[in-house]
Amino acid sequence: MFWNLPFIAVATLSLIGLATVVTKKNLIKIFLGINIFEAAVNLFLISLGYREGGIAPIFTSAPSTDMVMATPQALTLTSIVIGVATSALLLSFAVIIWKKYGTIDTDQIRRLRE
Amino acid sequence: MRMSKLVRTGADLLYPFALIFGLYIILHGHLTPGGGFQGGAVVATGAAIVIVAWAYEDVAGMIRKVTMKAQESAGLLLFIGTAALALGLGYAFFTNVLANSGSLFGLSVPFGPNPGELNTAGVIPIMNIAVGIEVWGGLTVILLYLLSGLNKKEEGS
Amino acid sequence: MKRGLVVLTFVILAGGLLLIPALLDFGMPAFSDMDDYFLKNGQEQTAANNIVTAVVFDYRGFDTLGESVVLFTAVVGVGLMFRRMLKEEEYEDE
Amino acid sequence: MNGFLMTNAPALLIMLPLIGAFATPFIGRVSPRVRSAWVLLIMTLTTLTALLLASDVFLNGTQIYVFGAANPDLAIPLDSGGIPIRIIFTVDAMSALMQVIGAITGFAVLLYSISADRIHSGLESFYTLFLLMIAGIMGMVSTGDLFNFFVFLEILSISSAGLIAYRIDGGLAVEAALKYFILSTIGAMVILIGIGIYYGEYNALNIAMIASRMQFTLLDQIALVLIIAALAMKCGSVPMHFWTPDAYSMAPSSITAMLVVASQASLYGLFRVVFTLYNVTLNAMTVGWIIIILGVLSMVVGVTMAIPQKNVKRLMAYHAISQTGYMLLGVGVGLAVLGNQPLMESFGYIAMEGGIFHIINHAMYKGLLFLTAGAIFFRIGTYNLNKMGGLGHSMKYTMIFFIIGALAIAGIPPFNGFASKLMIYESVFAFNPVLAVIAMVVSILTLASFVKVFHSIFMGPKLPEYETVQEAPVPMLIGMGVLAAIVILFGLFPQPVVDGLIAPAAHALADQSGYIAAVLGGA
Repeated sequence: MFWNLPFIAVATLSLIGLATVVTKKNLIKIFLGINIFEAAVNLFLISLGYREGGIAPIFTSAPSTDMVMATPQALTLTSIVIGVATSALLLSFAVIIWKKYGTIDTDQIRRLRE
Repeated sequence: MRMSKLVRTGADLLYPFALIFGLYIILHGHLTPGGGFQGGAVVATGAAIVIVAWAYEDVAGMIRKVTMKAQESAGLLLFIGTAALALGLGYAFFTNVLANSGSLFGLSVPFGPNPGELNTAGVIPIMNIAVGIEVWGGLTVILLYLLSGLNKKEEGS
Repeated sequence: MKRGLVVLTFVILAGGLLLIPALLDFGMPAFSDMDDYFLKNGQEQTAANNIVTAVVFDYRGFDTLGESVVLFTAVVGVGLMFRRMLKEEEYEDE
Repeated sequence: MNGFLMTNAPALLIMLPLIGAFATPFIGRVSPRVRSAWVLLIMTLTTLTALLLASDVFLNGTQIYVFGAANPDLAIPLDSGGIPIRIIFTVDAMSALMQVIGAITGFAVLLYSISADRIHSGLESFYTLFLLMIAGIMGMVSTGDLFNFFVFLEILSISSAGLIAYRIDGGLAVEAALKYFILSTIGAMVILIGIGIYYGEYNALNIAMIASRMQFTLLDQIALVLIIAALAMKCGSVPMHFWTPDAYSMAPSSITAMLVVASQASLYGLFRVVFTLYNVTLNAMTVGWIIIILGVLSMVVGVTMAIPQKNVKRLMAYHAISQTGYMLLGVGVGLAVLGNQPLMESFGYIAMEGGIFHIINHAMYKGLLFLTAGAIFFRIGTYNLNKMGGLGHSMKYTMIFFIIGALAIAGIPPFNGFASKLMIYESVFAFNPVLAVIAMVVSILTLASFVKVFHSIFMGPKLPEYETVQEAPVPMLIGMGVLAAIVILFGLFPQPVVDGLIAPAAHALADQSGYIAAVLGGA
């Protein structure tokens, strides 16, 4: 199924991202794993809208009217902005943790365990 | 941490270009690829370059958190206000009341490829501008906050 | 025990995700009526050449409001994290 | 004017808290008093809108609202060939019920919070996030569009994460928020994969549209598993429950009470996906049993973990997991017999009604319990049960409210917990007696646990270090009183509530074709 390469890339990327989240101990690396997973989901959404031979759905000086679907691109845009917002809040949490605990190693961020 | 004079001058020179390019993307969102989010992100990147090149103390004077926050809220209020405009005219929330109306951004467009006309698309350009203002303020203020948070640690330790 | 659970979830998830490329055909969507409607009527209804923008701000404008609100929420949250704390707020709870 | 309100109520329900949130940072600069008044005004208006909309829905049936259309009632444009193209809010009886829960709890919690959180800094941001949380809950429960659901889910998780970390607390609160936020981000992304699968298969995002095209292929099964797993995690059901005690115990008490409602909004999403999106196309017995097993595990694990806890809020959080199990159990039994009309009539609907009634009851009494824990913390500054004692002498009203909440959660007769638990016992007994016995045992353990907590907080001689402790401030008592009054009212007169609110909600949830017809017209 060579023509399904984008979907295979989606599966691989999400597994890489999730594996990073599960196995890594450094908070920043965990956030990178989440970002990779988000990228995989965005790639999945955008590949859903592709139609063979289609061009971007913009009519300004368009060479043809055979266009790909527009909704997935809008959804991806929304999802990207949500990802940015998520990363910002996660990073600020990491900064506070670093300031208060002096570490960003998840093995040592265990003070809540009772 | 202040970078070398070369980097600082370069950043200052780049900033207006980033600003103008971002504003172009915002304003032409309904005609070419781009829009409020993308343009706002470009402008915020310009601000980020300046923030990286200069020290936090210098930037805090140039780009103020309070103004950026106010700008963000103002953008959002403009956005929701544009959307609520339709409610006042008796349509549903988010109706594009200005499209094809002949007034502001109100020229109509026939189906098919065309060279593009700026004065079209109704409320979409207004919303693009609103979102652009919001993203500009929002991303910049996030950067400033993170930077100020990191700075405090250095003072303390 | 916990490790095993994580691995088990992971294997199930991997299986599910790898089934997607086997079942969905890239470039040949089964239905496309909603997007055909946007492409056909979007230009006349919203007077915007860029159909993605028309979808983002007109047909699905409410999502975009939600998305801006997400960014606003994140900014407020980040601001809350780096606020100046009062003295009496600093307590350690057992 | 009245017509305008009626037509646009679903949009106003989201708009009001959003506008309130955007303006709060500005208004907060004037003075704290003005800010409190503003937030209270917005919350009152939102509550009134929710009640108005709910009354409309319960009287006139499902309301839809099409964003961006010239006419908000016209779901399908005339030239589109029968497909909805815009975002549609579909408010049926179940959504209206959840809106009422969110609005009433939000209102009571806000009254409490204005007095309880007074001493903190950054309150403009606190109330901004509070209003955004309300907007997120309202959006999640009223939307009829899957991607819109995801967007509101993200608004809810980001604002909740910010609020959980609010007290910072030497990093402990941030740690809890981090745990919650990483899990909910991954959960939301998994949900988005599921939504993408639906989109790729059916080229639709509207729930009614997907439901009408649903074929239950292998891909749909994958999507179902992904979405159930993610939403079960977000509502704190057992295999992924470990964020719950941390987040609930580290958040300010007022926010913890809202987090209960937030997790129920995720529960609503789970029920909506299973019942409205799939309904009889899925193998109801299998999925029903999966949900029942999740529920039973949550009940048992929650209550056994709760008993040895030393921190009163952690203890209550484990009880919250256990009570979520009851809702899953009730609705799961309803799902297991879905499609089998005689069984549905004999006990299926009652089980679903019991589960749904438990949602509203749980929001009320668990909110009340968390608020009493917050009131105690407000006066003595600790959650540790070993350090408490003898507070019954000085905090009489708080003690009374605690007793009401504790008896309600344990399912003792004159309170609302009994009414819903009785419905669950009866119907589950008809389905499978073992499950009913487990549910009763868990209830007894809950009672035992709360008797112990009550004893160590309020009984005994007055401790010397709490000599000067006073009763909680009046606004906090009013906030708790609102919830306590509802707990007692629902407990004394369960039948009108069940007939008027719960039964329509349960039937609306089970009735997929009614939901589709409300959006797509015809059937």
